[in-house]
Amino acid sequence: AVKFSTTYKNSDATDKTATKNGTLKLALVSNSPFQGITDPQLASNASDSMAFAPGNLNNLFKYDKNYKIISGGLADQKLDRSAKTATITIRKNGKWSNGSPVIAKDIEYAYEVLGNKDSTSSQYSSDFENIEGMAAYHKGTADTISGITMPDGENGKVAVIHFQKMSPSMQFVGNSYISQYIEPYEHIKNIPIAKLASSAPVRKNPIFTGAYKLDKVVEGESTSWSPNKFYYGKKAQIGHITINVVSLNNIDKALQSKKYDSVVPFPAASLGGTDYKNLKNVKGFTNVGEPSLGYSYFAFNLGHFDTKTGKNVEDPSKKMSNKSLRQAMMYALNVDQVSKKFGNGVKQRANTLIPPVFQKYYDKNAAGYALNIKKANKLLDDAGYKKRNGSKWRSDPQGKPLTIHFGAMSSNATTEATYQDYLQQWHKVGLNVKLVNGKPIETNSFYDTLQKPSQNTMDLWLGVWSLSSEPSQSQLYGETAPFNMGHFATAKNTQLINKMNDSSAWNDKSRTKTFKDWQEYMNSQAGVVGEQFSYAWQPVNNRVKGFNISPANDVDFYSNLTLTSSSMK
Amino acid sequence: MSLIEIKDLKVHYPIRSGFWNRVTDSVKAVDGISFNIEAGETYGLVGESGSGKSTTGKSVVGLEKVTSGSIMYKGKDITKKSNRNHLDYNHDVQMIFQDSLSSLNPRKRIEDIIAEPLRNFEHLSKDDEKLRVLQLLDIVGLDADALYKYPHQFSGGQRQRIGVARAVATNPKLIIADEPVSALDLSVQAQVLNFMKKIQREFGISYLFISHDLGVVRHMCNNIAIMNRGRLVEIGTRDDIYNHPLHIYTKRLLAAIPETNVSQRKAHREARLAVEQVYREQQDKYYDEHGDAYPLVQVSPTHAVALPEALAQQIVQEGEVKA
Amino acid sequence: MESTSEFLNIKDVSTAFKINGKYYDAISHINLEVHHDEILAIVGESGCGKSTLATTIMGLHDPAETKISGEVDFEGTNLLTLNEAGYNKFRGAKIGMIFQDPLSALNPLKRIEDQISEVMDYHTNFTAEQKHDRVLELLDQVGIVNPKRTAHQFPHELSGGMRQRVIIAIAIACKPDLIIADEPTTALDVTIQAQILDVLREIQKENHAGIILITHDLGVVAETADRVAVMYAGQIVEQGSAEQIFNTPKHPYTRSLLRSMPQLENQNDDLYVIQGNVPSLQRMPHEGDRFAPRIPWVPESAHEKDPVMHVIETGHEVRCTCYKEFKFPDEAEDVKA
Amino acid sequence: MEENLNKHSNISAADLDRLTKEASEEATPSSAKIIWNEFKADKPAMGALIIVIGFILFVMIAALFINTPKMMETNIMNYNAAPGSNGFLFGADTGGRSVGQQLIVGARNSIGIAIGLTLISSTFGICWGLISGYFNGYIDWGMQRVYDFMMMLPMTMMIIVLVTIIKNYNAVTLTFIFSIFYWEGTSRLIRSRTLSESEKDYVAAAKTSGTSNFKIIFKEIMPNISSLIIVDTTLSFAENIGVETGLSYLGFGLPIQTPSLGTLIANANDPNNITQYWWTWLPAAILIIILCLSISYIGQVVRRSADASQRHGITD
Amino acid sequence: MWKTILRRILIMIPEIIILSILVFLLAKAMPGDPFTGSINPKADPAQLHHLMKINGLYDPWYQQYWNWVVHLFHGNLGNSYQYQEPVTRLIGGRAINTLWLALFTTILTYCIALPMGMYAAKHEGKLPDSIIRVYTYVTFCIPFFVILVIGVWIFGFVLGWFPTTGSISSTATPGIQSVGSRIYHILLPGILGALFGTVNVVQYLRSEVIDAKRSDYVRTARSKGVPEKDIYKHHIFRNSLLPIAAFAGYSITGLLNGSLFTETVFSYPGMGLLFINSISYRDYTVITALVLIYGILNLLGTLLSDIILSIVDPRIRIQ
Ligand SMILES: Nc1ncnc2c1ncn2[C@@H]1O[C@H](COP(=O)(O)OP(=O)(O)OP(=O)(O)O)[C@@H](O)[C@H]1O
Ligand SMILES: Nc1ncnc2c1ncn2[C@@H]1O[C@H](COP(=O)(O)OP(=O)(O)OP(=O)(O)O)[C@@H](O)[C@H]1O
Ligand SMILES: [Mg+2]
Ligand SMILES: [Mg+2]
Repeated sequence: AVKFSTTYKNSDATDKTATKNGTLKLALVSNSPFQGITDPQLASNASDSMAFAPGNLNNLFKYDKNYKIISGGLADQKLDRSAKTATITIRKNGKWSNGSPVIAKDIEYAYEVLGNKDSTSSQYSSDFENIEGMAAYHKGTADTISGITMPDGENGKVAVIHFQKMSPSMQFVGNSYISQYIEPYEHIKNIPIAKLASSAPVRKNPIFTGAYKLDKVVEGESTSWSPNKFYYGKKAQIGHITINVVSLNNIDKALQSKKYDSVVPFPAASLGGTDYKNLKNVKGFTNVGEPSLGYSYFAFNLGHFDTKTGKNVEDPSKKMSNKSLRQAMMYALNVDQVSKKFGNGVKQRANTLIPPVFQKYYDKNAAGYALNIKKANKLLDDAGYKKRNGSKWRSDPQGKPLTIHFGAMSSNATTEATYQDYLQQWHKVGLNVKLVNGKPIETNSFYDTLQKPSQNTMDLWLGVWSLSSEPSQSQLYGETAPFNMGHFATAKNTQLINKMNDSSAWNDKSRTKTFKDWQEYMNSQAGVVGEQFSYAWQPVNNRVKGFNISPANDVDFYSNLTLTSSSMK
Repeated sequence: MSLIEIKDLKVHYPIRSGFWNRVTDSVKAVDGISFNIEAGETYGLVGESGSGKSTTGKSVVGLEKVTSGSIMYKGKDITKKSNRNHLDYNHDVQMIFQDSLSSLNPRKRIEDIIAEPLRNFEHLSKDDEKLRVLQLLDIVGLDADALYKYPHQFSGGQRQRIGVARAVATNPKLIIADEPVSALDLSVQAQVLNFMKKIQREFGISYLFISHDLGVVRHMCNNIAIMNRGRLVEIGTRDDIYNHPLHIYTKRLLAAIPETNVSQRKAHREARLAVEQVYREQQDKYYDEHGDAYPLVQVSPTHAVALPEALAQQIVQEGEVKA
Repeated sequence: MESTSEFLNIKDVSTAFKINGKYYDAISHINLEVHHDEILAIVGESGCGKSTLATTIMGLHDPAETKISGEVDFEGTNLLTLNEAGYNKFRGAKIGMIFQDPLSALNPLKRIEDQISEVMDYHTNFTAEQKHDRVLELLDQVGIVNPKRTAHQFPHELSGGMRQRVIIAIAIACKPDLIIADEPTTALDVTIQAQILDVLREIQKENHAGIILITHDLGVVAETADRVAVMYAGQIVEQGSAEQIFNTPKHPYTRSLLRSMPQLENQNDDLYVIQGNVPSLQRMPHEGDRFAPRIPWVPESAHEKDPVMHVIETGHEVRCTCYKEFKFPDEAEDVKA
Repeated sequence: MEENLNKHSNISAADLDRLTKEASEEATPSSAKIIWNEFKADKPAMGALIIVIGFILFVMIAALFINTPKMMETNIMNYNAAPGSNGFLFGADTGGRSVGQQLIVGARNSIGIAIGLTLISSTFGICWGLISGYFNGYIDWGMQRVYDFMMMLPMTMMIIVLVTIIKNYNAVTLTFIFSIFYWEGTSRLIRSRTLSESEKDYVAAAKTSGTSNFKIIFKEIMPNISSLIIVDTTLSFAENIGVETGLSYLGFGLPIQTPSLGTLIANANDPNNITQYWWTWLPAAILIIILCLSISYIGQVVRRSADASQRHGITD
Repeated sequence: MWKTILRRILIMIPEIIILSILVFLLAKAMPGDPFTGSINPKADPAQLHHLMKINGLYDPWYQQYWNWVVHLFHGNLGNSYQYQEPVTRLIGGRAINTLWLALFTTILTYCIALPMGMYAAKHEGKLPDSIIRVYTYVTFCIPFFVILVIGVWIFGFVLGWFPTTGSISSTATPGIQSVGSRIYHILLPGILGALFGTVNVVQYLRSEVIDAKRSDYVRTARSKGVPEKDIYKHHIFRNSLLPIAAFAGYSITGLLNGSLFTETVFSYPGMGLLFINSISYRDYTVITALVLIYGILNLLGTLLSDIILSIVDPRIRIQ
């Protein structure tokens, strides 16, 4: 695999005038126009966060490379476990790009926007009801959220959030209890929350807290930026930044023909392996990258979601309930080879369910499931999946014919070729695995099927998660998690996942251990198995200096950029 | 009893207009005409273009939806489709068309064209049918080798004869001939007219002969009706019409026939201009306030004219005085 | 009417069309004269080459597809030697043409006025006003009742007779010396036909023009023509004054045509029928009398090998000598046998 | 009648055989023969005919010898193998599948779709046009409204929506979906010709001969517009060969396991593939162009011969 | 004539209603819903259900349809789920882009096709005619998107003459510069669309001119002594351009179809691209509205053709 550095260390000297008068051109890789919702609480699509990234999306906190919140950002956060509060203090010189100060109400309003009963946001989750009074507010029975107080008044700098229960994940940015964003209350207060997403202050003349301010947005296709003189931190240096939507089909050629300096950094990777093959040797560009905040996985259908109790329940009678069968299927695959061929080095077999971007928690020593046909055959034989009556396929231990339905989402030719490869591998060990409906399924139908409380269409499937920067797994694989679509819900799993967020987890070491234990357990059970990890990588033109996509640099990413020449290299 | 009795026949084509495209008016293509065709005779129907001759002819064979009036055949009103079907009407009444090329399906062989009515009305064996077709071809003077040829391989006159053969195939009692020769050259026209006469003699067919060529009509017809704007202006025998025309319209038509006698052309022309003059000046005398013809009045047992009674008598007397 | 001066002299003109790469004569060795103040009628069955003769004079053939030989002397110029631009000086100005189908001969999208004044655009230097006046004058002249209104209309708004009048107006707009009328009345009713012929005659009188009137209606010829040329299979077979042709026809073809007309006398008899058909171009015989196949009972010896025109009396010419022996079958039982 | 005829005609049953034989010796060749002669006379047209028929036959037969599931198996080691390498004459695509074999099977599928589509939509369009053009009045009015409605539908959009709805769609369903939208052009053409054809006197003659409407439509009128039908059908066939290419490009075409010329050409969706992996799409594109051109050319010849039989007919 | 147009529009209404029901049902029949597609760990399925409910997506279809119709009468086509914006505003912005492009493509198509068709017809059967015919055949046989992709590659990337994405430069200042930038952006898609669109026009025009050349009124004009070049100018071209002018209305259908491809290839934010995106997001309101708009545009196109024809052709008066 290729090794990427998160930083392009440009040794050339910054060209002051080029920087001041120049334009940094970034591409936003997407097949569809961005929606234009600058409000991160309302946006439902990654394109928007990329299109408006130079405004820093009203990010409150600064964090380290493990996404742990540290001081030095727009606000500092203090957790008080005994009082069950989080106190958020905005720095004195925190200002919006229109010059008005950032106030406590801005923090509080973010929760109102999120939790309002008429809100169009899809980001509200039951976790927020951990905040006192949030449930009532969400139902519409209360006008305000009683659990959020502002000791210095709305225009003050401090907001205190009162929880029913504290969680260690609150230390990390992107957790599901504390919003990482704020809302420009003064700017939008006159607009009903239901209409916010389509309002002018959100779409036409939005304000930001980042290093750059928005000059112009061409609906759906481009944004342009210039330095925000009210920015509290390091002043932006490049005269202009433009961001243009470029389709996946055209991005390689666009970069090769030097139409853009780089693409907008995106933690869940916007460029793939094929692009890497095309772009790795382009002159004048250097590639940077860090592990992606996402992974692909195989999941098996093991039970159902009990809508009454709100819990996932395993059904031992399911076709895939046999652990040996699951393991054998995973051993039969040669994900390594596929990753090498199609990933061109930017992808690798996922050996566990925590991607390497979470350096602290990722278990790099986990074995995972590397190709081992022999072992696969043996597992199957031992478990009683034998070829009977001269059939070319194995039947189940009871001797009934076994056909396994594999669900996969329609995608590009490379990915679909991979599905075929997997099928062939399974056929090699005598398992009759077929694509559901004989072909990849369109994304909507795919999730439509999986989200039913109970389904028998897919026995296993290949899914993708792009993750929040807070790594706890309860929302994905927890006992009550609706997204636990395979319904893998053993007692041990529940216990480990709970442990990730219980009081013991306030201790970093102990939390790390829980994560590793969980990874090991998940691998041993093979209820859900990682398929591939990848790099979020991107080429950057050699005239750009200070390009560092490490999470630790997120807050200052745009302020740090300069140019070493006025034209692209 | 006459073979066919046409009574107050009207065919109106709707004109749609206005906001809802409703019928607001109608073209009165045929507007109340009555005449009878006797067995074995040739009945001439003459008039200018657009006067409604073809529409009348088509109504008689049942190709046109009749607005009102009746056409009686064998005591039944054949303007009703059910009666036509019941009588096998078209077995007895057939049609010859003006445009010989367009009336023969270009994609069918002559055999199939002539056999078409036979197949529908008389279900013969293959051999009988072929024999009939061959005999028909023989009668209209075509060789047997015409059998498997296509219409475009024949000249205009030959094609028109094929049309005649098809029309007589079922031995009909009446044939509607809608301008059967007006598209033909003089010599070919003679050919076709001869055949039509010959067949009439041999099979005793009646013709409703539609034409605007008064020369041809005179040659062919015993009784003649003159049509003008959907109405009849005069009916009578050949002699009545050609020698004692009463209506100005008839006179005008007659005057317009070119004179083949070169030495008299000047006189002929003057006579024609005189008629034109009268026609122009006395319009309101000959037509009612809407410009339509009056109802017919009988001036002799064979002769009727569309004029007010008094005027008709006056003209008849004038004519007698002159004579 | 005495012919004053001859101004069109067609000498030995032949026109051949290219069919599948070979040329076939549609008219061969035509000699004709047209005088001022006369109407020359050309008659013959369909396919005899009447229209071809007319379009040859007008120079309307595509040179790539036709071969024309001979001379067409028009007021001292041999038209056949002219190039396109030279020809255009004559067309419309000195020679006007009237076509058979009055609907398709007019541009459906142009107002009548524009179509008439278009001729004047190229042959006169009238001002717009003068042209407008002339258009109205012309429409009046051809017998249109409301010239102002008609000038403003489109062809489809006019009846067939009116359209034909408009076409005549176009043809006479520049007072041409020669008017060629190719079956001007075939598509019209008898009453309108008579009116149109009147118009033509009046115009001729006024302009002292010569008119070539092409028709296959012998009645029309008898009514209008001063002189008549009878064509058969691309040749002129008889030529003479109207009286000569109608009163003392000579050529078997002329006589046959006259005899096949329905007439008062033969009311109840069969009409005379000419056997056979006009040969198509490719089958046209090039030796001997072209009409011979259609009068097979006339012995071969009666025909000339290479029939030429014989003058019978002043102005009356007949091709071939067979006319001398020709009798209709019913006139001479012996010949028929 | 019988008697009448016997009285006036010299021909009797005895002459029947002799005369029939005489007649058949003089018989005019059928239009199929005329068309064939036209092809024989026109060398390039003959070439086009041979190409098309030869190609279709080749593809149909060759496809029988190709095990499609096996062919469609991925072999990632042959990822985009260049022509000539790894034993791939025409190279391999992203999944390491032989482009050459896919061309054959894909062409068969595409031609199959084209044939099916042309058959369904033309038959329907022809019947619709004939019936609507022949009967005026309410039938025509109603049919015209349906037609107007179909004209209004944004075709590609509707197809995309339908394709998304149908879970398990394949070449057959795709053909049917396209058929819903492809009959209109034909029907309009046929209707306008039928309208003018119905005015002709031979139709009136058939009516007076007692022929039923159904027979008149299909036995009298239809043969007369057959040259139009043939030309229109060949042209639609040519057009239909690549009908799913656009959809494949937009990502709504046939599933990968069903190769077609469209899915192959859709490899040209990205400027990089166009240059780097030209063999994955170019042969299919060229194939479509050749087929389409040849078929159009054949259509021209058919049209010409149909016209000629009417134009030069008398002299034959 | 106004009455006729009005009547035609009235006749359209039932068609539009049927279409709207059809589209509405079809949109609902698509598997999935507007919220499932945006699945991610941050989104709580409970919240998605909540959103489904407040958007009335659990109501029976006729209820939903009825609500939709009621809103429609208030000029409200609903909100886009994906864009969280009123559909009218969303489409309004895109429609301008699509119509700009369509207009430009049409103009360009005719600029290219008219001289070409006339030239071919004038020199019927000669070399230029054959070349133009081969051109039209080949273009006819190549799928549209192949032309587009190859065009982008050559003129956008290799030669770098044209922008390859978007409708306007992100830095263009309002005024002249932004209009210029817009035109610059639609140049390449316009040209490529026109290249494709010419085929029909050229073939149609060519056969019209050839027919006109042989018509009787041209013969009349010749006999008037009108020089050849004027005959072409005043008679042949004028008369054959007529049906072509009317063709413009019908060609809207083709252009709209093409917009799906052009906009995808050029990431040009118009209605076509919006449709493709909305399909994968199951953005019902947008899908329904777009199909309806395209349908109505098609209808207007035919109406426009009929009107043009009745204006330019004196023979036709719509009654
Ligand atoms: N289908 C129709 N719809 C409307 N009007 C019609 C129709 N058919 C005929 N007409 C009109 O009816 C009138 C009579 O037409 P018809 O064809 O009977 O006349 P005609 O005497 O045969 O004329 P011609 O000598 O030209 O054949 C004409 O004014 C004609 O325009
Ligand atoms: N452009 C042409 N190419 C080939 N043959 C032609 C052409 N024009 C006329 N002919 C043939 O030349 C012969 C004479 O035709 P022409 O039109 O001059 O006859 P016509 O006497 O005017 O007949 P009609 O009375 O039918 O108008 C016919 O056999 C015709 O088929
Ligand atoms: Mg008539
Ligand atoms: Mg002629």
